[in-house]
Amino acid sequence: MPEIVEQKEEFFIYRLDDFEGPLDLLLHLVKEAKIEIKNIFVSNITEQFLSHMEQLETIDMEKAAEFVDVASTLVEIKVKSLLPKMEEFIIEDEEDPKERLIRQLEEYNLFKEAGEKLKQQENVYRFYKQPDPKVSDSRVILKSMSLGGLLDAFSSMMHKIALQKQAIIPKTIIKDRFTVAEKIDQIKDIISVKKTMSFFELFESDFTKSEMINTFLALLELLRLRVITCYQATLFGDIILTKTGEQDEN
Amino acid sequence: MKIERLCAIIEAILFLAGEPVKQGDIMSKLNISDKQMKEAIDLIEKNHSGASGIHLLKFNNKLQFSTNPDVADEVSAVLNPIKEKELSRACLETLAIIAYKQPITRLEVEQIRGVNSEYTFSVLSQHGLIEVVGRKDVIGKPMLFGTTDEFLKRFELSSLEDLPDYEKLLERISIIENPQDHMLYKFDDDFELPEEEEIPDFLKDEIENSPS
Amino acid sequence: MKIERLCAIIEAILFLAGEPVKQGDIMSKLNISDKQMKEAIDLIEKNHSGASGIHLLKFNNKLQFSTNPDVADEVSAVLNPIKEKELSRACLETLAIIAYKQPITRLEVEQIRGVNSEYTFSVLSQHGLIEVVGRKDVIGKPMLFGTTDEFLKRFELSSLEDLPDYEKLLERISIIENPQDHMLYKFDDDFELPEEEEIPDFLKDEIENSPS
Repeated sequence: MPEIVEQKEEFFIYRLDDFEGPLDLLLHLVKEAKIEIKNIFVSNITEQFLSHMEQLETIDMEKAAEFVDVASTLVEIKVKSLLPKMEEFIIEDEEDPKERLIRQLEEYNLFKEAGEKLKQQENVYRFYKQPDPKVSDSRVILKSMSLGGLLDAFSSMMHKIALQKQAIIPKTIIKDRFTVAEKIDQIKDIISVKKTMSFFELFESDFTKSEMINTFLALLELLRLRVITCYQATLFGDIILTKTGEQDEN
Repeated sequence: MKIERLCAIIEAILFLAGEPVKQGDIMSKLNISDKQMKEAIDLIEKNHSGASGIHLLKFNNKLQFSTNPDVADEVSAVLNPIKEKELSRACLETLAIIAYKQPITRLEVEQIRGVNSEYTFSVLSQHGLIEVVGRKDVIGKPMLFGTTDEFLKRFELSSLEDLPDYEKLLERISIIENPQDHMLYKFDDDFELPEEEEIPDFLKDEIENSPS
Repeated sequence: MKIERLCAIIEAILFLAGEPVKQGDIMSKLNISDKQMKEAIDLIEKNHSGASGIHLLKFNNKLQFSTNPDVADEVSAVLNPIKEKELSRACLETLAIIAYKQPITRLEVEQIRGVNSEYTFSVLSQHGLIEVVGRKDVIGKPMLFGTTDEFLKRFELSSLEDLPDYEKLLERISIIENPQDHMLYKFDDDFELPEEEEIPDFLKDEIENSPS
């Protein structure tokens, strides 16, 4: 209930901002006076409404505008009732403001009552459980599968494996029998005994390409170190290797 | 399927879901007939109402479990759940207008209430009691509002038809809003509009013979 | 407090919490004696066990409601949306090996496929296509896997013998696994295994007449 601010003669004064708009106030006045809504214009309710408007300064602009709107309608109705009736001014199509206000008030009253009935049904004492975390998880279901698909996968896998097995069959990588260092030692050993020898003698028939390369690299190394000297008589002919120093003795 | 098993399944579903579950979903996914479903719901309701700690709510063809409101204080003492405050008069008024007249724009509500309703709309939206249900096909395409399942639950309604004096109120509103349509009649409170199909006998011939 | 009311309160609390609630918390916050609590729990357990959809779990002085595991499939059918997925090629491969070579350990499958197959095994298990059928009597007792009835159903087979060219495929696998035993073949890079159905004409009689 709105707070009673002040008691004045035959009616109470209520603070405007206790009301949800002008219709609320008007309806309240009607109920206080225990009259029918349609009788508001033959009662002193409209005067009471207008007298409340004196408090307008204290409420915000938006609310004030709503109150002034209804107040102006009330004043308009009052003025019309005081003027002598002039039939020619009545425009047929336009609804009588008095009728309109009464209708508006009646409709508002209906919903106000409905709101009160709803209030009796309002229940804020129920609590609801949070959904279980598993609830919205989707179930993964396998699409229909065919045996053909299974066998395709299987045979192509077997093919793949066959190819892999083949790739795995080791390509024999034969370890070099001698490294460059070993060849150097070997040549040095031979030359220290034979003093002079043919380059071709250094190779055996089963020598691999890399062994030949290693032997040649060893030879170059020995030349650089001046352990041996060489002499080639013809192009692409044999190379005669001589231990350094031995030549002069001969 | 045995009715007891169906009850157990539905109980388990509602317990896990927490949220409202459509009856239709349960029926279609489990291949349950309307009759079986109704029977199961009746049985579950019998066990989950009154003094039971868990209550069955039925609204808008959905089912949900909630705690028994009678034990709210004790439950709060132990678990401290979030408690909703009761709605203000202004909110209830606005909510009533939206409930009975949905779908409705904010402007239309404001015309009935004679007051700006932006704040009450935002409160009701925040509480999940109203929601935008479409746009009105007029200039500016204003949003149309309607009530939610949350609204039905909070006001213990199983559907909008359950609103207090639903039919009667809608009829009275229609009379107030369109007096010209009703001028010829003198209304009593329990007057009912005739169905459209009903044409008085003495008029039938005239109507049928008149050029359309 | 009446025992029925206490039961309703505890039911509501367990429902709302969803998770385990300490008995001590309920007793202290509601000022309940050990005896009352025990009595209430016994009563709740009576109503929430066996065929009921919601079961009471008691462990470690805590209470919890959970769903009846007997109805898990139906509950999941309603609450968990279906997402269709195809089996990956890797899964199909693994499945085929298991199907033809069961019972087989994961290591053996991995030796054939040449890749770690932990993930594909877990996927196949999840979908109920393979299962543990025993343990191999070697060091570590590794699990032996085989296909399930679900596998037969999925691939529309009435038994494992229905798998096409069972004997022939087995033979082929052994060829691939032990190439030294079958050095007759020389593989070229573009060698392709013949389709299962293709049997050279001159071999047909031999195969058909050979004892299986």
